[in-house]
Amino acid sequence: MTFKTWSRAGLPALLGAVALALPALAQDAAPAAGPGPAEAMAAAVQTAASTVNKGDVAWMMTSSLLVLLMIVPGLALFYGGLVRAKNMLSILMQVLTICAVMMVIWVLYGYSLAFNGGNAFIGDFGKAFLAGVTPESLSDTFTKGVQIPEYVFICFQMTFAAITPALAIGAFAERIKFPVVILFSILWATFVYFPIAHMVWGANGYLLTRGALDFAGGTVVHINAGIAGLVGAIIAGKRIGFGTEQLPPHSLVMTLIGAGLLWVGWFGFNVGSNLEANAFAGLVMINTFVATAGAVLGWLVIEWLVRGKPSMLGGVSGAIAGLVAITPACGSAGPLGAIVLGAVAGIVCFFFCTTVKNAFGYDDSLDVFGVHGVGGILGAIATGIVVSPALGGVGKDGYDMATQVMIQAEGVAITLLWSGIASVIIFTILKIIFGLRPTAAVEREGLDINEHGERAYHS
Amino acid sequence: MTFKTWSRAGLPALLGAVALALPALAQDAAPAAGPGPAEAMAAAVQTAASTVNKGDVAWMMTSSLLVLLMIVPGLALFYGGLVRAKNMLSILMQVLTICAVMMVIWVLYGYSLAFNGGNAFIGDFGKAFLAGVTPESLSDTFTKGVQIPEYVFICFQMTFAAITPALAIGAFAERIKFPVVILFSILWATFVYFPIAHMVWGANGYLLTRGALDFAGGTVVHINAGIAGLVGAIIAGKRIGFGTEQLPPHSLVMTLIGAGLLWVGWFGFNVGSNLEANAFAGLVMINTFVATAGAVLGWLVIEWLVRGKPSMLGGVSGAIAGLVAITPACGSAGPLGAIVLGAVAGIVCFFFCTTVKNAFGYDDSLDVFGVHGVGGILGAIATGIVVSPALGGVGKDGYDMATQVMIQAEGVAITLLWSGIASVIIFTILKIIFGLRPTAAVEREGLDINEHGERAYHS
Amino acid sequence: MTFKTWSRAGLPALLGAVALALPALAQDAAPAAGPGPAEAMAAAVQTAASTVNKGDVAWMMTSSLLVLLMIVPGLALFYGGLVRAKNMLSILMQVLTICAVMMVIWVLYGYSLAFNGGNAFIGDFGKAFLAGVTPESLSDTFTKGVQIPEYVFICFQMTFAAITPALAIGAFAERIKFPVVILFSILWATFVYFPIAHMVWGANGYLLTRGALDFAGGTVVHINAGIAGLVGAIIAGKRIGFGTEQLPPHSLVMTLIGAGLLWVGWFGFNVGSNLEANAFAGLVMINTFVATAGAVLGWLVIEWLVRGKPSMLGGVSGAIAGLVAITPACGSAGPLGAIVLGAVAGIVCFFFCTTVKNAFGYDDSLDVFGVHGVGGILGAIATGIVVSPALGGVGKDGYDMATQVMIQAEGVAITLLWSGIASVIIFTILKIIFGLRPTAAVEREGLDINEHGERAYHS
Amino acid sequence: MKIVMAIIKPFKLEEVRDALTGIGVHGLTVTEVKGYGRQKGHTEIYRGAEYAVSFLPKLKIEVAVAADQVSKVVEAITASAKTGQIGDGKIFVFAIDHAVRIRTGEVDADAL
Amino acid sequence: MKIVMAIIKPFKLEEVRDALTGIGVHGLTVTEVKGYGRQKGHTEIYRGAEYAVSFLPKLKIEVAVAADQVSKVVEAITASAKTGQIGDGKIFVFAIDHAVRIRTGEVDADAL
Amino acid sequence: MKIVMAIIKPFKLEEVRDALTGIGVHGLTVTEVKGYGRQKGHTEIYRGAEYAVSFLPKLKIEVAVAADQVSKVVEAITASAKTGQIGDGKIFVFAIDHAVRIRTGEVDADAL
Ligand SMILES: Nc1ncnc2c1ncn2[C@@H]1O[C@H](COP(=O)(O)OP(=O)(O)O)[C@@H](O)[C@H]1O
Ligand SMILES: Nc1ncnc2c1ncn2[C@@H]1O[C@H](COP(=O)(O)OP(=O)(O)O)[C@@H](O)[C@H]1O
Ligand SMILES: Nc1ncnc2c1ncn2[C@@H]1O[C@H](COP(=O)(O)OP(=O)(O)O)[C@@H](O)[C@H]1O
Repeated sequence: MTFKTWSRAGLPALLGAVALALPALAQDAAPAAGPGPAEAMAAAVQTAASTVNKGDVAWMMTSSLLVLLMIVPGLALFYGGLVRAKNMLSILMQVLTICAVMMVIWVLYGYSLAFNGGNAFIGDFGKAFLAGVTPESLSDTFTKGVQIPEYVFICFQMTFAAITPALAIGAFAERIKFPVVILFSILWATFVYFPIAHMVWGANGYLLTRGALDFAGGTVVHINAGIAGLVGAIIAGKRIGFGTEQLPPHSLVMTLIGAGLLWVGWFGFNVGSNLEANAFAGLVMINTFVATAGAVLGWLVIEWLVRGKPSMLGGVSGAIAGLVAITPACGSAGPLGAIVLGAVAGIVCFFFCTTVKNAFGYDDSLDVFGVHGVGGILGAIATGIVVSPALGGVGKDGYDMATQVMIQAEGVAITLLWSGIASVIIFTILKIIFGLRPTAAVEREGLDINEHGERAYHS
Repeated sequence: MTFKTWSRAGLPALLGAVALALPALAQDAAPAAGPGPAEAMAAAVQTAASTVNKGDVAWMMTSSLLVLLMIVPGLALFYGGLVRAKNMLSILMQVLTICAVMMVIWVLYGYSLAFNGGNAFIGDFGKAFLAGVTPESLSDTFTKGVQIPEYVFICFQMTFAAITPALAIGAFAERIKFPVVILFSILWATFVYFPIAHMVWGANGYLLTRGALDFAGGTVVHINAGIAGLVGAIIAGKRIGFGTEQLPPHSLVMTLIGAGLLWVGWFGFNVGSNLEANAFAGLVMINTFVATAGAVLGWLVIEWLVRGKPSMLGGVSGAIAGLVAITPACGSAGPLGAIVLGAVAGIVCFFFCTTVKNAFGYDDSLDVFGVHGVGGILGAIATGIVVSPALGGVGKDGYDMATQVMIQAEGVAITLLWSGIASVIIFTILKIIFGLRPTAAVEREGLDINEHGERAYHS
Repeated sequence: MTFKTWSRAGLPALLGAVALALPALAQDAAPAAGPGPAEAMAAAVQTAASTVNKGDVAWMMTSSLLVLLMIVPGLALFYGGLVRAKNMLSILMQVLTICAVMMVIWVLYGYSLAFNGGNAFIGDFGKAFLAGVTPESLSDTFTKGVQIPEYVFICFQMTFAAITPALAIGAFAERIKFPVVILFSILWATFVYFPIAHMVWGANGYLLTRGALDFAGGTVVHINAGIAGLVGAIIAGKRIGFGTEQLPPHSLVMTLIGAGLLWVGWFGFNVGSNLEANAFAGLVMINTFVATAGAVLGWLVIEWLVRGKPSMLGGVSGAIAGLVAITPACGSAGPLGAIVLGAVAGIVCFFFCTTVKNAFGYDDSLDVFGVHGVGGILGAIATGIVVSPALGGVGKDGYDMATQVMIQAEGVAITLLWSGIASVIIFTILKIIFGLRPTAAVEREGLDINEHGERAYHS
Repeated sequence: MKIVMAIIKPFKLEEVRDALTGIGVHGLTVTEVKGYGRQKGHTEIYRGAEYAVSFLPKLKIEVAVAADQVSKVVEAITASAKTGQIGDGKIFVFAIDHAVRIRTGEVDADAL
Repeated sequence: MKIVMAIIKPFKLEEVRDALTGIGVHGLTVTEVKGYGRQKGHTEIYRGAEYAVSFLPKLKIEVAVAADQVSKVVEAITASAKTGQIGDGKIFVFAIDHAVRIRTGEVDADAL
Repeated sequence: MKIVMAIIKPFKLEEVRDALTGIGVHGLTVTEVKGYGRQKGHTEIYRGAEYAVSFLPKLKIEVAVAADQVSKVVEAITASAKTGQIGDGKIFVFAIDHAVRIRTGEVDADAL
C-alpha cells in the first residue's frame, strides 16, 4: 500500500481524533470526549454507510456548484449587462466580493447563527468557526434515515447566503460606493439573512413551525433581497440623469448569458433544496423548467400586446420572474400549476416594472424589487394555492386554501417588515457615517475608473 | 417532528391519492382506481426503492441541465455570434422563445405524442397534460430492473424537443419575422419532431423496430433540424446583400463561448441518453470527448491545407461537426473509431460548407445544413460501420456491415423526406398567409430594433 | 424486447468478446485469452456490481465535464480577455487546439505513459491506444473495494492533461506562432507532463512513494505549467511595445466570465480528485470554496492598501491564486486553514505579479508564473503545514511538520527543474528550427488576422 | 456656409442637441473621439502594469449652418455644453464651399 | 485641394467606394458617426424605460482631391449613395491648404 | 488659425503625442477611423465566405494651432508617425475662422 493510498484511506480514521484546530477562535468547540478516536470513527463510518447515499452526495455537490454558477458568472453578468459600460466592473466586483465575504462569514458565524440551536428567531454560536464539524458529521434530509455529509450541507447553504445580498445590490447599482456596498452586505446578512433563514429553515424556526411552505427559499432569498434593495434605492436616491438622460443596458448579450446561467443554476437552488436525488426531485425539476417557460411566454405576450413588440430583455426578465415565483412552490405545485404560476408571475412583474414603478418614480436600477420582491411575494402566496390537490398540487395534511394562504401571507409580511426595517436602519447608519454615494463627478465618469482604477473594455 | 419535515416526508404518501388536477384539460386521465392511496403509495415506494438508483437520478438530472445549458446560453451564443450585431437579439430571442414554447407544448401534448402508446409512426394523447404522471411513475432504462423517475425522463426528453427547432432557425437567420419563426417551430415540432422521435425512440417506433442504431438522436435532432433549416433557407430566399456585401460574424468570441457550452452540454445529450450512470456511460463519454477533438483537428488541418490558415471559426465548426457525427454513434464506436469518425466529419463538413454550398449558391446563414444535416447523415451512416467489432466498436447481434449501413441509410432517408416535405408545406403555408420576411428597410436596419425595440450593445 | 433495448442490454456481454479494433496500431494489446467472452463478461459485471457505485460514476462524469468547462470556455476566456482585441482569437484558438490535440495523444499514448506500469519516473506503452480497456475495466479509488469504470477515470485524467499546456501558453501570449505553440504543447506533454503525472499519481511514482501530499495536482498542473510558461516567455522575449506602449486587457468582462467558470469547474478538478462522492468529498469541496473566497479578499485588501483601489482584475486574480494554492491542500487542510492559505496566496501572488515581476522585467504576458507557479509553490509547501491537526488539518500518519515541508519542497524542486530544463530545451530547439515569433509587422497588426484570417469583433 | 465643430463632454450631448433645435438647427453629426488637453486623466492598473490614460472620451459635433447663423450656434453650444470644469471642450468654425443633400441633389443653403 | 466630406448610410459604403475608384480616386478615410436630422429614429424600450433614439448610425467619408476633381467626386458620391429615402445624407466640401504624405514627405497633389 | 488633421497608424499615437507636446502643443483630438488607400488589406474567411478587407484601422488626429506653428506641427507629426512603410498616412491642413474654449468663452489663440 503506497503512502498516498494509505493517507487517504486512513484520513477518516484520523479525523475522529482531530479537535478543532484553532481553539482560540472557536467560541464553543464541542469537546472531543467520549469514545476514543478509532472507535468513534468506526461508528461514524458505520452510520455514514447506512444513511448516506452517494447519489445524494453527488447531486448535492452538483447543486452547490450550480448555485455558485448563478452568482459568478451568472448574476454578475445578468446585472452587469444592464448597467452602462462605465459601471460594468463595479457590478462584477460587487457581486464577486460579496460572494467571497459571505463565504468567509458563513464559516465564521453565519452557518451557526442560521442552523445551530438557538430560539425561534435566531441560532447560536455553537458551531461558529464550524466547531465540531468533521467529514463524518451528517445532516438530516427530509426522509427519515437518509442523511448527507454536513460539509456538503454547509456548502449548499453557503451558496444561498452568498447570492442573497448580491441580489439586493442591483437595486442601487451605478451609484453607491464600493466599501459601503460591502459593509451593507455584512450587516444585512448578520441582522437579516441569518435570522430569517433560521426562522424558515432552522429546526425550531418560527415560520417553519407556523406551517409556512417555502420549498427553496423564496422568502429568505427573494422577498428578503427585494425589499432590502428597494429600501437602498430609495434612501440612496436616484442616479444622476435618471428620467432625463438615456441609461440603456450596455450589453443585453451579457444579460442573456447571465439569465441562461441563472436558469441552469436555479435547478441547484430548487432541486438541491430537496436534499436528495430521489423521485420527488423530478417533480421539483419539471416545475422549475416549465414555470420559467410559462413566465417567458407570459411576459412576452403581455409586452407584445401592451407595447407592440416583444423584447428579449422582456423574455429574460420573465424567465427570472418565473424562477423567483416557483422557488417557494416548486415542491408543492404540479407541472400545470407551475406553468400557470409562471405565466402569472411574468404578467404581474411586467406590470409592476413598467406601470407601477414608473408611477412611484423611485429608481430601482435593475428592478430588483419589481422582479425578486414582487415575484417572490406572488410566489409565496400562490404556493398556498397551487399546493391544492384540486389544482394538481401535492397537497398538505389538513390543507385548507384560505388558511394556508394566510399562513403564507404572514411569512411574507414578517420578511417584508424585518428586512425592510433593518435595511432602513443599516442604510441610514451607513449614510450618516460614510455617505452612500460617490461625488457627482465620479458617478458621471463611472465607478469603474474611479473606484477600481480600470475599464471593462479597450478596443 | 416539525411540520415541514412532516410535509415533505409525507408528500409521497399523499401523492398516491392525487388524481390529475385539471381533469377538464386532460384527455385521458388514468383513473385512480385499485388499491387505496396509502397502499398504492407503499407499493410505489417499494418499487422505487428496488429499481431506482439515486446515482442514476443524479446523473439524469445533471444531463437534463446540461442540455438546457446547450440551448441558453449555448446555442443562442453560438448562433448569435455569427450574425451581424443588428440581428443579435433576434437570434437570442428566437432561441429563448422556442425553448419556452417547446417546453409548454411538451407538457401539453408533445411528450404524449412522442412517447405514449400509438402506432409505429406517432404516439397518442394518453398522457397529454402529463395525465397520470406522478412522482412515483417510473420509466424504463435499457437495463432490466433499472428505472428512473418518469418526471426526470420527461425533463430530459423535453430538453431535446426544446433544442431541435432552435437548431433549425440558424439556416434562415437575419431575415424571417419573429412570429413566423415561432409558428414554424410549433407546427414543425407537432408534425415532424414528435413523430420522428416516436419512430426512433417510442416503444413500438418504426425505425427502432427496423434495427436502426441512433444512440442519442442524431436522426431525430440533427438530420431533422438540418433539412428543415435548409428548406426554410431556400423558401425564404437569400439575405439582402448576400454575395455582394460583407456579412461577417459580429463576435466570434460569443461563438466560442457557445461552442464550449455546446461541447460541455452535449455530454448530457449523449451520455444522458444512456439513462444510467453505469460503466457503459464511460464509453459514451470518452467517445464524445475524442470525436470532438478529432473533428477540431480534422477541420483545422484541412482548412490549413486548402486555405492556408487554420481559423478559430473552423476549429469550433469542426467541434460541432464532430459532436453531431458522434451523436448516433457514441454508444456503438470505440474511442479510436470515434476519433476517426470525428476527423472525417470535420473534413466532410468543411468541404460541404465551403465548396458544395457555394456551388449551389443558397443562403444557409449559419450552415445548419452543412454542419447538422451533413454531419448528421455522415454520423448516422458511419454508425453502421464503426459499430463493427473489427473496428473497435461494440458490435451488435447478427451484425453485418452492409446490412446495418442500409438500415441506417433508410433511417436517414425517411427523416430527410418526412422533415423535408413537411417543412416545405409548413413554410409555404406560412409564406402565403403571413409572408416570411420583414420589409427590406427592416432587414437593412436590423431585426433587433424593428422587431424587438432594443439594441444588443450600447457604448 | 425491442431490438434497441436488446442491443443496449446486450452490449456489455458482447464487449467481452471484442479485442482491440486496430491491432496494427496497438503496441501491446492485452491478449483476449482466458475464459470465453461470455463467462468473462459475467464475471466483469459481477465485479462491477459489487465495487462500482453509480453515485461515484455520476460525480466523476460531472467532474470531468467541470474540468472541460474550465478549458473551453473557461480558460480561453480568462486569458482571452486579458490580451488585446487583435490577438483574442489566437488565444481562443490555441486553447481549443491544445485541448483537442492533448485529448487525441492522451488516447494514443499519454494515458499509458502516465498511468500504466513503467518505473518510478515514467509509465510504459502497455495501454497505448487504450489497448485492453473496455467498459468493464475498472480503476481503483482511494477506498478499498470501491472502483470506478476505467473509461471514466481516463476521461477525468484526460481533462487534466488537456488543460495543463493550455495554462502555460498565457505566459507568451500575443507573440508566438501558432504552429510553434502546438508543437511545444505536444513535446512538453510528452517529455514533461506525462512523466511528472506518473511520478505524482502513478502507482509506483517517485514522488508518491516519497510521501509528497498533492491532492489534486498542484505540482503536476500548476507549478509545471507555471515554470514552462516562464521559460517560454523569457526565451521568446518581450512583446513589441512592452514597457513603452499600453497593453491593457481588451475585455475584463471575458476575464470575469472565465474566472467564474474556472472557479465552478475547479470543483471537478479538486473534488473529482477524491474519485468518490463520499463524505470526505465534502471537506475537499468546502476547502475549495473558502480558500478562493479568502484569496479574493486577500488580494483585494492588499491591493487596496498598497495601490489605493481594489480592482476587479485583482479580485479574480486572487480567486485563481487561491484555487491554485488550495489544489494540493484541498484534501489536507481544514476550512479555517483553507481560508488562511487562500488569503496568503492572494497576498503573495499580488506582490509577485506587481513588485517582483517588475523588478525582473521579463514579460510573462498573463502572469502565468506569478499566479500558477508562485501560487502552486506556495500551496505545495503550505500543504505540509496546513495538514497539521494542530491547525485543523486532517493529519497524516507519523506527521512531522518540518519533515513534511521538506518532502513537499522536494516535489516542488523536482518539478521546477524537470519542467524548467525540458522547457528550455524544447523552446530552444523550436526556436532554432522554426523561430518562435512572427514578423514584427504581423505582431503589430495582430495574430488573429495574420495567422487565422479572421477578426474577433465586427460592429 | 460654415461648419461649427465642437468637442464636448459626452453627457452634454442631449442638452446641446436641445439647445440647437431650440434655435432652429435640425441637423448635426456626432463622432465619438478621445481628447487630450489640460484635463488630467487617470491611472489604470492591471495587475503589475500601470498606464497613465491621458486621452479622455469626448464627443465631436459637426453642424453645417449658414454663415449668418454661426454666432447663434456657437453661443447655443457654449451655453449648453458648459459645466465650468476643465475639459469642457472647444469650438472650431471653418468655411465650406459647398453642401449637397444626397437624396435630392439640393445644394448649399437648401441642402442643410 | 479640397476635402469632400460625405455623410452616408452605412450599407452604401462599398458602392461609394467602387464609384470613387471608378473615377480614379484611390484613397479615402471613413468614420463611424451618428446623425441627427429629418430621418426619424426609433423608440427603444428596456423594461419600464422608454428612450427615443434620434441619432442614427451613419458613415462619414473624407476624400482629399484636387480642386478640379471635386464636382466629379460629388457626383459619384451622390449617385452611389442615393436611395431616395430620407436620411441619405449630405456632402460638404471645404478647402485645404496643404497635404503631406507621411511616408515620403511628398506634398499637395503628389501626396494624394 | 489652422487645423492640422493627420491620418496615422494606430500604434504611432503615443509617439506623435509626445512629439507634439515636445513642441509645446498640448491639445489634440483623436478619432478611430478606417482608411482605404494604397496599403493592401487582408482576406478574411468565415467558413465558406471570403471577404476582402480593404479598410484598415487608422487614427485621425486633429490639432488646432496658430497659423505660424503649422509647419512645426506638420514636421513633428511627419517625423514621429513615419515608419517608411506604405500606409503611414497623410496630413491635411485647413484654416479655421474661429476657436472658442467652452469653459471660459475665450476665443481664438487664447482658446487653444
Ligand atoms: N489644440 C487642440 N486641437 C484640437 N483639439 C483640442 C485642442 N486642445 C484641446 N482640444 C480638445 O478639447 C478637449 C478639452 O480640452 P482641455 O484642454 O482638456 O480643457 P478645456 O476645454 O477646459 O480647455 C480636449 O480633450 C481635446 O479633445
Ligand atoms: N446641418 C447639418 N450639419 C451636419 N450634419 C448634418 C446636418 N444635417 C444633416 N446632417 C447629417 O445628415 C444626415 C441625414 O440628414 P437627414 O436630415 O436625416 O436626411 P436627408 O439627408 O435626407 O436630408 C443626418 O443623420 C446627419 O448626420
Ligand atoms: N485621398 C485621400 N483622402 C483621404 N484620406 C486618404 C486619401 N488617401 C489616403 N488616405 C488615408 O491615408 C491612409 C494611408 O494611405 P495609403 O495610400 O494606404 O498609404 P500612404 O499613406 O503610404 O500613401 C489611408 O488608409 C487613408 O486613411
